[in-house]
Amino acid sequence: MDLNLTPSEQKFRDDFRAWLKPNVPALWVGAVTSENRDDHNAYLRKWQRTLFEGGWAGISWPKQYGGRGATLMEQAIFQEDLALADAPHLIGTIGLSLVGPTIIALGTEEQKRRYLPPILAGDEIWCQGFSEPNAGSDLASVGSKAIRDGEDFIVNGQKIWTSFAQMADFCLSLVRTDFESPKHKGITCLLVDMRTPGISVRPLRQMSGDSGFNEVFFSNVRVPLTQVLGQVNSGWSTAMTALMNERANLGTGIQVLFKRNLSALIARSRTVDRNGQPASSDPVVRQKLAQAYLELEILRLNTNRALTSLSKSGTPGAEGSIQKLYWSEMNQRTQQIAQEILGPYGQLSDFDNGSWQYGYLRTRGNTIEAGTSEIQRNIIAERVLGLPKSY
Amino acid sequence: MDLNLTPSEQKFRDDFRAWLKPNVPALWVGAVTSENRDDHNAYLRKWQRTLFEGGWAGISWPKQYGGRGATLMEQAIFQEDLALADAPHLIGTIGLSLVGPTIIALGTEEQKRRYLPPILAGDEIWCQGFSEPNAGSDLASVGSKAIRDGEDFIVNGQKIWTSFAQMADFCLSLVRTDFESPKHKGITCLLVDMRTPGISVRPLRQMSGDSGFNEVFFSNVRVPLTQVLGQVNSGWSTAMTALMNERANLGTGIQVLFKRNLSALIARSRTVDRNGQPASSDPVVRQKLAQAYLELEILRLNTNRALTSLSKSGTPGAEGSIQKLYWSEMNQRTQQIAQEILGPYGQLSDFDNGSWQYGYLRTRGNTIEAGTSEIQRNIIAERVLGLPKSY
Amino acid sequence: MDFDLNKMQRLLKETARQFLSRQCKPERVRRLMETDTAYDAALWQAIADQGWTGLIVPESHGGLGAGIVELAVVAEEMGRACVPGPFLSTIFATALQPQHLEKIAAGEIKATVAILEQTANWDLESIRLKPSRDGEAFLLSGTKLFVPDADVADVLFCVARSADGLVVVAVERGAAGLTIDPMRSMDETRKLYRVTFDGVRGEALRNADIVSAMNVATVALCAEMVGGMQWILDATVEYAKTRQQFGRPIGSFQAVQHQCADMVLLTESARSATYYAAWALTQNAPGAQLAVSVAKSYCSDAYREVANRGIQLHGGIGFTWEHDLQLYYKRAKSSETLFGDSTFHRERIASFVVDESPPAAGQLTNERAAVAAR
Amino acid sequence: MDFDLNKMQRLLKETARQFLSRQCKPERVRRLMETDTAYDAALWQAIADQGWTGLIVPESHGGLGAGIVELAVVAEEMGRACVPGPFLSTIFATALQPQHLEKIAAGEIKATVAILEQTANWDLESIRLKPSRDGEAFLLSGTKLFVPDADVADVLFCVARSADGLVVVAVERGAAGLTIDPMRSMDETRKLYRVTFDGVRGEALRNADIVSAMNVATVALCAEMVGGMQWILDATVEYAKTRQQFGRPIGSFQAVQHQCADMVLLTESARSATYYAAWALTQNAPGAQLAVSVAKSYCSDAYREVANRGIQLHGGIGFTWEHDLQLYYKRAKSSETLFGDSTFHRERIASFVVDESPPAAGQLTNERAAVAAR
Repeated sequence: MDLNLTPSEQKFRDDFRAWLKPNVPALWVGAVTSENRDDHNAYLRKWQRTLFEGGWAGISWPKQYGGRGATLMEQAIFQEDLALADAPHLIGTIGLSLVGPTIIALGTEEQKRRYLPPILAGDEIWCQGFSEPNAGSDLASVGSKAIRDGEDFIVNGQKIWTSFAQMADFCLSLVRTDFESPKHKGITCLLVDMRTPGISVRPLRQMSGDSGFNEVFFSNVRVPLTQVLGQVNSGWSTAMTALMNERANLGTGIQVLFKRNLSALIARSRTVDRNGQPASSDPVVRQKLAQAYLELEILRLNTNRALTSLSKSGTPGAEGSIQKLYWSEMNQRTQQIAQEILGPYGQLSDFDNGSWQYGYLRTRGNTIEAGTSEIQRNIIAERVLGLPKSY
Repeated sequence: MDLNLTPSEQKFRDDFRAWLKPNVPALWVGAVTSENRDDHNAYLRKWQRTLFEGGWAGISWPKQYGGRGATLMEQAIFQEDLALADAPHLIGTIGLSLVGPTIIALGTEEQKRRYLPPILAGDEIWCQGFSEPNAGSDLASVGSKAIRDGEDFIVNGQKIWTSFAQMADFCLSLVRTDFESPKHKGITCLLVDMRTPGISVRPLRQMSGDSGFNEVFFSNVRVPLTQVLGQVNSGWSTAMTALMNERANLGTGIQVLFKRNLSALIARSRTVDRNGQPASSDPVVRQKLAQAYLELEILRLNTNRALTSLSKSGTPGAEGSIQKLYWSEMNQRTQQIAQEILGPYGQLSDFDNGSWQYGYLRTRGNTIEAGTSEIQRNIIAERVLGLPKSY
Repeated sequence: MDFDLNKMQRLLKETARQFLSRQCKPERVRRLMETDTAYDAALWQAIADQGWTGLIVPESHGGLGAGIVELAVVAEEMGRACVPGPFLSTIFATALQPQHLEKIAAGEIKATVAILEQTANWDLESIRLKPSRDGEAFLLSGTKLFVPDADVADVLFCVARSADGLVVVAVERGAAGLTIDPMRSMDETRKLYRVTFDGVRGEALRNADIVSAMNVATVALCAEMVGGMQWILDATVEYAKTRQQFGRPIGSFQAVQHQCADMVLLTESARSATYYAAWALTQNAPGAQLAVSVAKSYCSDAYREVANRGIQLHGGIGFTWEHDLQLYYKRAKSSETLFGDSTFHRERIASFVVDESPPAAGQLTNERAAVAAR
Repeated sequence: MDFDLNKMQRLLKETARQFLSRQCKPERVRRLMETDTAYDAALWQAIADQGWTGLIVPESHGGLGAGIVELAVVAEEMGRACVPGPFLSTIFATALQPQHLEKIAAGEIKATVAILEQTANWDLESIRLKPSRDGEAFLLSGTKLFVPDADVADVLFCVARSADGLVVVAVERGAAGLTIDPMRSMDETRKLYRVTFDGVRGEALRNADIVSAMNVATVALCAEMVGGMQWILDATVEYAKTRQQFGRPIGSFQAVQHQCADMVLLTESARSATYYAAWALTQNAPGAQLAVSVAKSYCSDAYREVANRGIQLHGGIGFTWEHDLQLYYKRAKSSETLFGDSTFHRERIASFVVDESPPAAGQLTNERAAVAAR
């Protein structure tokens, strides 16, 4: 047990920090509106291009595909330092962390040549078309249909909760190609060009007011057979490979945001009144802040243990589910603690830039998106503990 | 809505209180040991005889069977006043509240004549032989076998969690009489004389140290066919009738104990130190005590609503499950609060007569006995909300 | 003992539900949310025509003269429909028994009450705004925050601290020196305002009992919360019965069932606490203030928990703007803090049940025990 | 960064588990529980033979000179086996670096530390017992409560408040004026005593760092708690796989599965917090005290919750005297309060992370952030 960085990890961090310092662009200030959306996209694409040119795109990818072959620990350092440096978010994250590794694992040589470089360069943005209105927790119920027509599939159906769909160039889509077999066995994974006629995107407004997700509609969308990733009717295993890669992301970046959020809350507790004293001196408030602090600290420690374990085993297990369950529920508790401390101020749109209000609302989705808490608990029970399947 | 007692309810209470005052025996002081167990039994039987002679036994039973035909509200008043008066517990409670009403509903004339009067008089004590080691939450899995032999059944098997078995004269037992039919359809309910050869009783010590429950073993126990309550192979419906009667008991008596317990805790919080002050002035402790208070107060209110609803509908629904779930989990929270406030003192065997230690341990069983919290939630989901069956 | 609505109350409830299902559909709620004031004159008139603006106003003043239980019945249905606008504020105002009772009862004027200041503390002891005398009248200078419906109120009752103690000063809409600015908040069905007084002239209410009035308003709010919980529970159970995943309705999964069962417990317990508090206020029972704090404390936590589970069980769709759950989710939060959150009311409960000297606690036990079997 | 046991530590863990599975089976635990002292000379000798009595004693004093992480490894296995007797007390004593180190390391003498007084407050500031000087020695008069293992300790280290501050006074077994009475408590595997001093003579330890020693003991206790949680989790999962109801293993019910999943989270989180604290103590890291409070606060709540769920999922059988769950259930409770419960340690955490002035909090953020990716 040695919780210090190794010399090579330390060097990775030093190199990245040194590179970040002159290269991180100024923070985008203000809301993204319909007027400036294109500017914002350009800003994000430029940032990804900058990372690419600095050699910091797709760092987990093997060197032969233009990556850096970074270890898991280095990936964690990378994510964390991005967050510490207030870097813009990665517009190409789905391509970099989900689509790219899956193409590397399962794609044809032609697919690799065609798609990997623009993902790295930030020239092509990807979105992930897995969930459907009737295939949420039960992903294998995918119902979007792809019917063979000569050398093409004709795709009809609907996807939902598709982040980045408004700006994406391509979509990694699950569609049903066999309607007779058991439901896991009739799914195919397609690389779909979002500019194909018949595709429309509708932003989904969340209760927090913003539109992070979209619906994507396919109406007689023609997709060449060459765009199958993996084998026809083996899309379920392609999807599992993709999700495995996603799950290996243990949320090291997001923890920086949690930390910032908690520090801001603690600072606020010194200015908010509680019975004529700063809330920070109220024993009941102090208990709550301390609980939020210790839970976040333990998230950090759990993450470090999971990184160690994943680094040694090499294959992602249920660590991702444990992490996801922990941080999503922790974050909801912390946001509720913030509301309790701030009282009606916490609900205001113009108090601290509305960040408490937004945080409280947005966080509610944490235990639903990317696998509900119920699904995560099932996974832990079945895969970690070996309990019999529940349904 | 009128939360005052009606004149007739008030009269019932006044009459009972007036009767109680000169008739409640002095509290049994000290532990019940193997030496004085017989004395204690005699003390309890005498109390039940006193109630009978005063006309206060089986008050819910119809008058034609020697009862008082009391309304639900009057039964609640009865239970509560017993507790308020520090009356001994009712050794015949299973006979009075579970067996008697079931015999009245389903028994033969002869069974009624034979068994009802001694239940009322406290001359014969009953226990309930439903649960088995492999039939807990899944009661229909009863496996004790009764094989027909002439005019008798020969019973073999084991019961568990049988309160009062050490002192009982009879046992209302579920046994399997048909081994081919679906499991609900092969059960028979028998009135078993506990003095029949082949019955042995073993006390089950709980982690709290006392032995409230027993195991009962049947080894070639001969039970005449005349002892079937209801029909052969209809024991499941007999059991449901019995449990329905038990569930109609909404726990009005136990609430008096909760109230006493909380008052004692509040009094204790004034003498226990917390950072140089009485714990009762510590804001964190105050939050916990207030939460315990409000939860108990709401239990009282929920009970009153359930009593009203049961009185009007006449048929017990899921009210009992809602009540049971609420009070059992509430009681565990409150006992934990007590431990937090009392610190290591709360764990001592000779602090407040060990009542906090005992309460903490004993309460842990509340969410298991008489239907686990999981079973209660299933019942609420399925019977109150009409959700589809989960298994 | 009869802890159930009587026939008249059940009829009132049924009428209210039908009326609101016609008059205040979710589309109307959404339309009003997006306005500056969430006020709709036609809806208000319809509510006034039902007599609800004068629900607890004595008949002698043109009201229905109903009790607090009846108020809870109507408020529960208002909360179930998530009705926007100044109903709760107006009820609070009528509970102050101001000179304006007839006009409020008739729906001619709307009113609100300003309490909170910078500290956002619902303890009336924390009020600092100090009026100065101007003959029979008072002059107010200072700021009140988080005042609901201030921009649509024709009269605003400002609670201030005079040399003689708390005083409720009535300020007319448009009075000189009065500035009203919106404070945009999470729950857009209940608009809040910053009210600035710069030498505003107003008259003190005679014999206004602000504590009692706030108790009435708090119970009405609790009843609204119970109605909101019931809406979420009903919607969630309905969804759990119809939504299919893994080839079966999600309501057949224990993980869903058990959360629904907890929602039942929370909703029914909140209802018990609320109606008991309403009854205790009507009866002027000695423990009424305690009952109000029990109800608000429990409802504050329960509505939030029910709303959390409602969204969780709906999955992604429950988290969208287009699903009506969001209205209730935000209402749960605004209601949680209004008139004091659970922590605030627990401390108040402690002041009743922990601080009493032992003999008094003994009395309490007996009093409570006496109530326990009613 | 490597947040995992190294080979030597894994070997130590394996050895400890095998040793205890032979030497301290549940039957032995139960036999010891029923004795007055829960002490077994043979078991103690076997433990001493393993070198564990000198685990953290420097090699120069005859110990193994191991670090706190190794201590946590052994303590976790001790907790998993619910070992009765004075191990934790003795470890605490060795952390005080008394003159008796060699003999303790050799297992020749057992020791304990007396801290709590009437207030049962683990804050050392609350210690009031005031020794008087008698030449080089001290005379003690007063009472210490809840002292573990006092009746088997050959030497008792009494923490007292002299004019110069806290002082640790070593009192030999059988010293004149020393009275030791049992305080029978819930967890009979860890016996507690009232120790009365009536002019008892003792010598002060030189340079005893009571704060550091208590940190070490607290981390060892946390590790024991982690071991107990793991035992309960394993037993419960095993039971859930085999126990059949409704024709299927109960572990196939979501209601059971989800509680087991929560037990995993609680146990693993407790383990992370504990081993980090152990490592931080070994490294003398600046946030070590904070890390100890984080660990103890979390473990106190987590062990109790894991134990609650363990019993719930076992049903009636888990609630019986004959099932070993009861040993862990009671151990969870005694461990919850020992060295301060979660409320106590949360307040201590608050004193670190809430009370810092804003610039310091900024530093904290950076420091923490720096740690975050190790």
